[in-house]
Amino acid sequence: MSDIATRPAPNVFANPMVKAGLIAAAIVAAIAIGVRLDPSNTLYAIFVDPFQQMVQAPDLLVQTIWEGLVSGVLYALIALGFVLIFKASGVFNFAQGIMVVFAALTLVGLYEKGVPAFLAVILTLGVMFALAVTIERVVLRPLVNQPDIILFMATFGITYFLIGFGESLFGGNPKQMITEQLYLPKGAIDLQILGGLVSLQKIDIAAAIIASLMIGLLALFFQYTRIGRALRAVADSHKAALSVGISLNQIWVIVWFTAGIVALITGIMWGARSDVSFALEIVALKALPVLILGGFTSIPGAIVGGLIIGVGEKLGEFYWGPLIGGGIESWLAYFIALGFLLFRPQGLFGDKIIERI
Amino acid sequence: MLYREAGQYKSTYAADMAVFPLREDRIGIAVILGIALVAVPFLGSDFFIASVMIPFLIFSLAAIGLNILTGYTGLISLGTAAFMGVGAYACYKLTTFFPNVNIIVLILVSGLFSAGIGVLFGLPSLRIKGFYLAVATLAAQFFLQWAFVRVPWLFNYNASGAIEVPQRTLFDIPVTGASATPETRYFVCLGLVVVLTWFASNLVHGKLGRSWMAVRDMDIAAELMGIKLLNAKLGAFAVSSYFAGVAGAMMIFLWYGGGEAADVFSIRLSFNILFMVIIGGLGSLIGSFFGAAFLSVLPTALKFGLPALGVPLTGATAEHVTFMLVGALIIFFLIVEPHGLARLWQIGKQKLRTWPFPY
Amino acid sequence: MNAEPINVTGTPLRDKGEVLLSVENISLRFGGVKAITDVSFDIRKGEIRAIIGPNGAGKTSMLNCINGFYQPQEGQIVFKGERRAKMRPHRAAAGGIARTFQNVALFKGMSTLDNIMTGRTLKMKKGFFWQALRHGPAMQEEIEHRRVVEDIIDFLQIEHIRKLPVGKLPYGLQKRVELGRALAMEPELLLLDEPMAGMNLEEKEDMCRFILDVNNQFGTTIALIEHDMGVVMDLSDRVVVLEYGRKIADGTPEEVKADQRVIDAYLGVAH
Amino acid sequence: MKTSILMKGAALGALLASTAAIMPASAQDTIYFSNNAYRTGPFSGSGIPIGDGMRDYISMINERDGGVNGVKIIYEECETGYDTKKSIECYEQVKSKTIVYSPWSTGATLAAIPRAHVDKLPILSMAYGLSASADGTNFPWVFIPPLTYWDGASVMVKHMAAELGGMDKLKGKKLGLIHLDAPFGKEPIPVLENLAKKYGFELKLYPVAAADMQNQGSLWLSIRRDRPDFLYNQGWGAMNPTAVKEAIKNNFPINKLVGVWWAGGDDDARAGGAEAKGYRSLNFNAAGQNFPVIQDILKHVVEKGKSTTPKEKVGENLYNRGVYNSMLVVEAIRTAQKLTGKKVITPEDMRRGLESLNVDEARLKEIGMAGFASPVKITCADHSGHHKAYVAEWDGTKWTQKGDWIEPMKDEVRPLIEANAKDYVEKAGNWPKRTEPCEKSS
Repeated sequence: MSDIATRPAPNVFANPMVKAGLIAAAIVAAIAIGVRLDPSNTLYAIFVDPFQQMVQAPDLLVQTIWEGLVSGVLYALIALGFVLIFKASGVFNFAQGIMVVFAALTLVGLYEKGVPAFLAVILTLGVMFALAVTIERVVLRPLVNQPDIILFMATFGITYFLIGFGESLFGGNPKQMITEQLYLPKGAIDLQILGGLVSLQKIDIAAAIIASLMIGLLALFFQYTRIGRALRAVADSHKAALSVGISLNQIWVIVWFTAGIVALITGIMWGARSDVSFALEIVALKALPVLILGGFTSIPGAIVGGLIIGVGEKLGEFYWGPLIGGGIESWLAYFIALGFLLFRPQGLFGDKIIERI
Repeated sequence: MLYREAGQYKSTYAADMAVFPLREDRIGIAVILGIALVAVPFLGSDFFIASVMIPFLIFSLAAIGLNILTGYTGLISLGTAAFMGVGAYACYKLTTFFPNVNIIVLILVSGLFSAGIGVLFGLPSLRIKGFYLAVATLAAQFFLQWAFVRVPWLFNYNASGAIEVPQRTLFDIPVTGASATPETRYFVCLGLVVVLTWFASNLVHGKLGRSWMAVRDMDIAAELMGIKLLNAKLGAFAVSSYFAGVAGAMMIFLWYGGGEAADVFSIRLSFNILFMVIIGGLGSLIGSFFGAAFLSVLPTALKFGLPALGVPLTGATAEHVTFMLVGALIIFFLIVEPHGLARLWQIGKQKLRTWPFPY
Repeated sequence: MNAEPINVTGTPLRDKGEVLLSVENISLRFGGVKAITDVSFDIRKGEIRAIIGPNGAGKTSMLNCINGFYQPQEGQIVFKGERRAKMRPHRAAAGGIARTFQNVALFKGMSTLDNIMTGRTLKMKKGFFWQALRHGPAMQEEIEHRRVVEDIIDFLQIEHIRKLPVGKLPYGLQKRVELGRALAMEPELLLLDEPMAGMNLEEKEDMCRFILDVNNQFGTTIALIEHDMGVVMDLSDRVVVLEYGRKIADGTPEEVKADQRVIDAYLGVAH
Repeated sequence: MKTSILMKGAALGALLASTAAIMPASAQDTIYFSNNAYRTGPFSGSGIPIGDGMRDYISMINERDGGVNGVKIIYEECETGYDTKKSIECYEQVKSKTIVYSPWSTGATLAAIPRAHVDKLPILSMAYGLSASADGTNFPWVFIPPLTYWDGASVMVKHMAAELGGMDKLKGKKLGLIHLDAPFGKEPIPVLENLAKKYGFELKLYPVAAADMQNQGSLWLSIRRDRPDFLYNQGWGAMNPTAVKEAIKNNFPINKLVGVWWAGGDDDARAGGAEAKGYRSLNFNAAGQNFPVIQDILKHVVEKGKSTTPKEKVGENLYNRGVYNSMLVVEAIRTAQKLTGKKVITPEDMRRGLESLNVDEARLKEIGMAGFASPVKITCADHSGHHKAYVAEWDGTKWTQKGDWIEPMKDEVRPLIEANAKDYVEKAGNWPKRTEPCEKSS
């Protein structure tokens, strides 16, 4: 949980070791790079060339950052689902990724079975609500007051169940998202700027707008509704919430349902970008480094973390990836988060925690 | 009345400190070993040995490794598969460099490389804990997986991009390679698992094990007791990764017999081993075996056993059912007994101990 | 007394001359909050030294500074004539400082025996490979220390809970196990943080007796925090009084009891 | 632990023993063929149509002809979910029963190759698996018709040259290879590197990690930066539709993006919508229902309700590829029957049948596959044949043939195959020497 702890005094003995490790890792990376390149050019390739490229082709830089922001928004959406549940029930919901797939699959599956698109959306929301109720009844309620790791593991169980369940209902083959039927825009806006072409996909813009709207709505919901206040109370302390007469069970259903809605929106957006398939589940793991950056309980943290990870990994892959053969995107996000963690263990928006005994 | 401690007095501390202080337990272990050594190879079919027992043993070893880290020391890792991969690739390189050294020695040595890498990726554990650490170990998982594919030196520049397990013999009997019989491979696995489990049991019952558990239960107090967190945590990472590495080498050399290791040691495997540890019981060696049996044998049994029993299940449905069932069972076990199968076992033993006079 | 049975019948040692530990002008802050401000006092060999004060006076923080868990921003601590700059807790432990905690900090998943055995960690020297074998020297070492631990268990009269996991023991017994764990370290200085909190009268009496026995029989120097003034006055040789992170009095129980500032602090006179 | 393990072991032993007993014994008049299906998991998008095609063709043969020369084929699927561990399990389960092992994944093939040479079970890895196994001298038990990934890469280069107007036009051009960052994806690299050197074009690599199959944003930015003239996509699963979508998004001319045959699923192209029109993929089987063989499947199997395949899915590209795969199996059985004079053949016979497989134009016509595929001939030394492929183009609703069948550059590929086979055998140490005699007829 937030058992992440720092001491008021620096961890003097650990720090040099950590630093030694970092330096060792950096040396290993440098050697790996050096082998691939002419050694004399290594430094140039790392420290000069990428920046030259950025200056020479600013349109590509803008495009890269845009791509980063867009995938950042999508990571943030997945992370948002985690944060909502974590805040209110203290459960680290590993199943958020599969909930994204499951929601999107349900939507598309229903549509394929002949349900009109918007009715399918409503039905899918119904399914997500039913899922939230079921999870609360079957998983959370019997496990209340168990250690966090047990609840965490239970979400693994949910993940497995949903994979089997979703596949047996709708089949595991990739499906196309019904973007047109939902009146989501298609095509791109091409901007002739900076001596080149920057192309912004309308669907990506829509994703950004929808994400911001949703976050705004969530903020309003948390701030101004009775349930929202109750949710915040639960986030602060379960006992406190109980003592003022808030039903935990109700709250859990609501947050899991909210996370389900977030999952559906995420699923639609990701699905529109590629396809609806179980492979998305692995992309969802990228939300974890986002959480590290943003902290597990901070909604703004999830957003900012998502954007940092998105832009960071895209820039890294685009400008530095080719130096070591590319494909570094699969792990770069985790290293960004890890590096960050070593210097600010409580995340971007977390408070420093003083350990007491 | 068959199983009790009454009348068994321990006159020395050594006897009291034995891992199995009860005579019945010792007999039980001997019986299990007897079954494993005699009954399984002579009565089991090739399929049973090759596809049930060998995977079970290898997963047990990996689960013991992760249990040392997660169950005993309280550090969650999602990078087990990557550490297993390090072992497999190290073993492959070692067989290339030292073709004349006994393969079993090489398998055991390859764990050391994995231990080294484990310590490197364990360094963040000095600063971060809990889920944050779990995410940090994902960095190891994805980075190492990338490296397995990307560094052709690791797979000897094979055109297939995969480990191609060469034939190696022990006393002129092939142990690895295709002509090694399932029985031979099984005996080697069994030997390694028994010896390493014994080591693990010794470690967790000794000073190091106590330090690990102290760190797990209350790291601050442990530090004030004079336990060096650095040593305890990195030690746990090293030992855990060693076990994982040996299990990984065994997986490729004694079970898969080669293959696309980057695909074998994927994040899915890391999760699976974590499930084994949790289902089996955190902080219990015997639980690691239970967990491995549950999660590696159950799907196979469902897939091949149900049709045999006349339950009409097509391949795809069986697969879906397996997923749902495993998911549901994970939740079921967590609800019924959050401390895993090992605790159920203990409760059962406790009942047996007082049976038939519970009061 | 390394690895030898504890000297149960030893004569009381009360050599109160030598300073074992002195705290010099310690200040500790958490961010902007001052926990301790410019506190100095000393602890002499063989004495029982009490640290008292109202809630939030900085008593526990003081103990945390002494055994290196917190590092004060200012001031220094001299232990056995050695100035300790930037001490790590396990070094303090190695130097002979053991402690118990206000809210029991036992290793809940382990048995009483294993908990107390962890106190012997620093004294066990056999390396990794011997441990992995658990035969020969490692086993002998384990048995040696087991013997010491069994003596402590006898001393504290907790034989019956030897093999039980401590998480399920009643509070009073947990406190006793924790004392046992600290004793297993054979400390020169034992820090006790509210050893009697939450106990009933009988348990308190037992605990008092153990503390006195430890001090008498083993000659262990003890610093303790306690709220029960009766206990403090009975047990301690000297008392230090903290309030809002500052020292307001220091002396024998009688002197402290008569001190006007202490009376004010405890009766809550407005400042 | 004692009772539990014991009981588990006993129960399992009983289970597994009964498995063997209950399984329909390959009686006198049947041949058992088990196929590794992957109708579940992330790759089921291609696994389902392939499995359907394979199953339906065999059913058709059983229904229409009463089997092969009167011997019915029992077709069973072992579900793998495209997982290597499960594939190995399947191998162990079926090795004593099936006449040929059909692994259906690179990992499964690699793991099966050494085993099959000991168990003497032929492997039919149709245009996937280990390219080097096309060397029949070193791999007598593995068959990889009609062509290997290396052949595919050379066909791609030829196609590129044809589009540009001649091999000499390749000079100075840029070919990008988008590939799954796994051994399968990296297969074409050695051949493409050689050809790049030979013809003077530049090869750019764009690896896609398995975890990022649906997350190709930065990769396509690199493509925008490098501006390759052609792209070859050695992709798999969810990676393919994503690549098609990204190509459209990034204004990459879609007809310059050519997928390997596994990137030619109908769903892969459909993902791009109308703008995917023009997307290309290598192919070695025709798509569509306009072939007698497909009509027979419709008539004897699908329309009689003996298949779960929806009618409109019959004739999809990957479905037809499944049909093609089963055709190879059936024709090999037929050949083996002819060679041995036996009706019910053993895996050993099947190996001989595969090794003498010769499906020429005339035979293709007889089995209703004229124009469906190019003739296939396997010999003792050449277990692939390095047969022709063509470039298929997506016309917005279906795959159509674009241009002629292209012969792979066998002279480029073959030496590589032999060198790698030798390397494989040497590294394996004690690899069984081929003892199986070659057929005189082949």
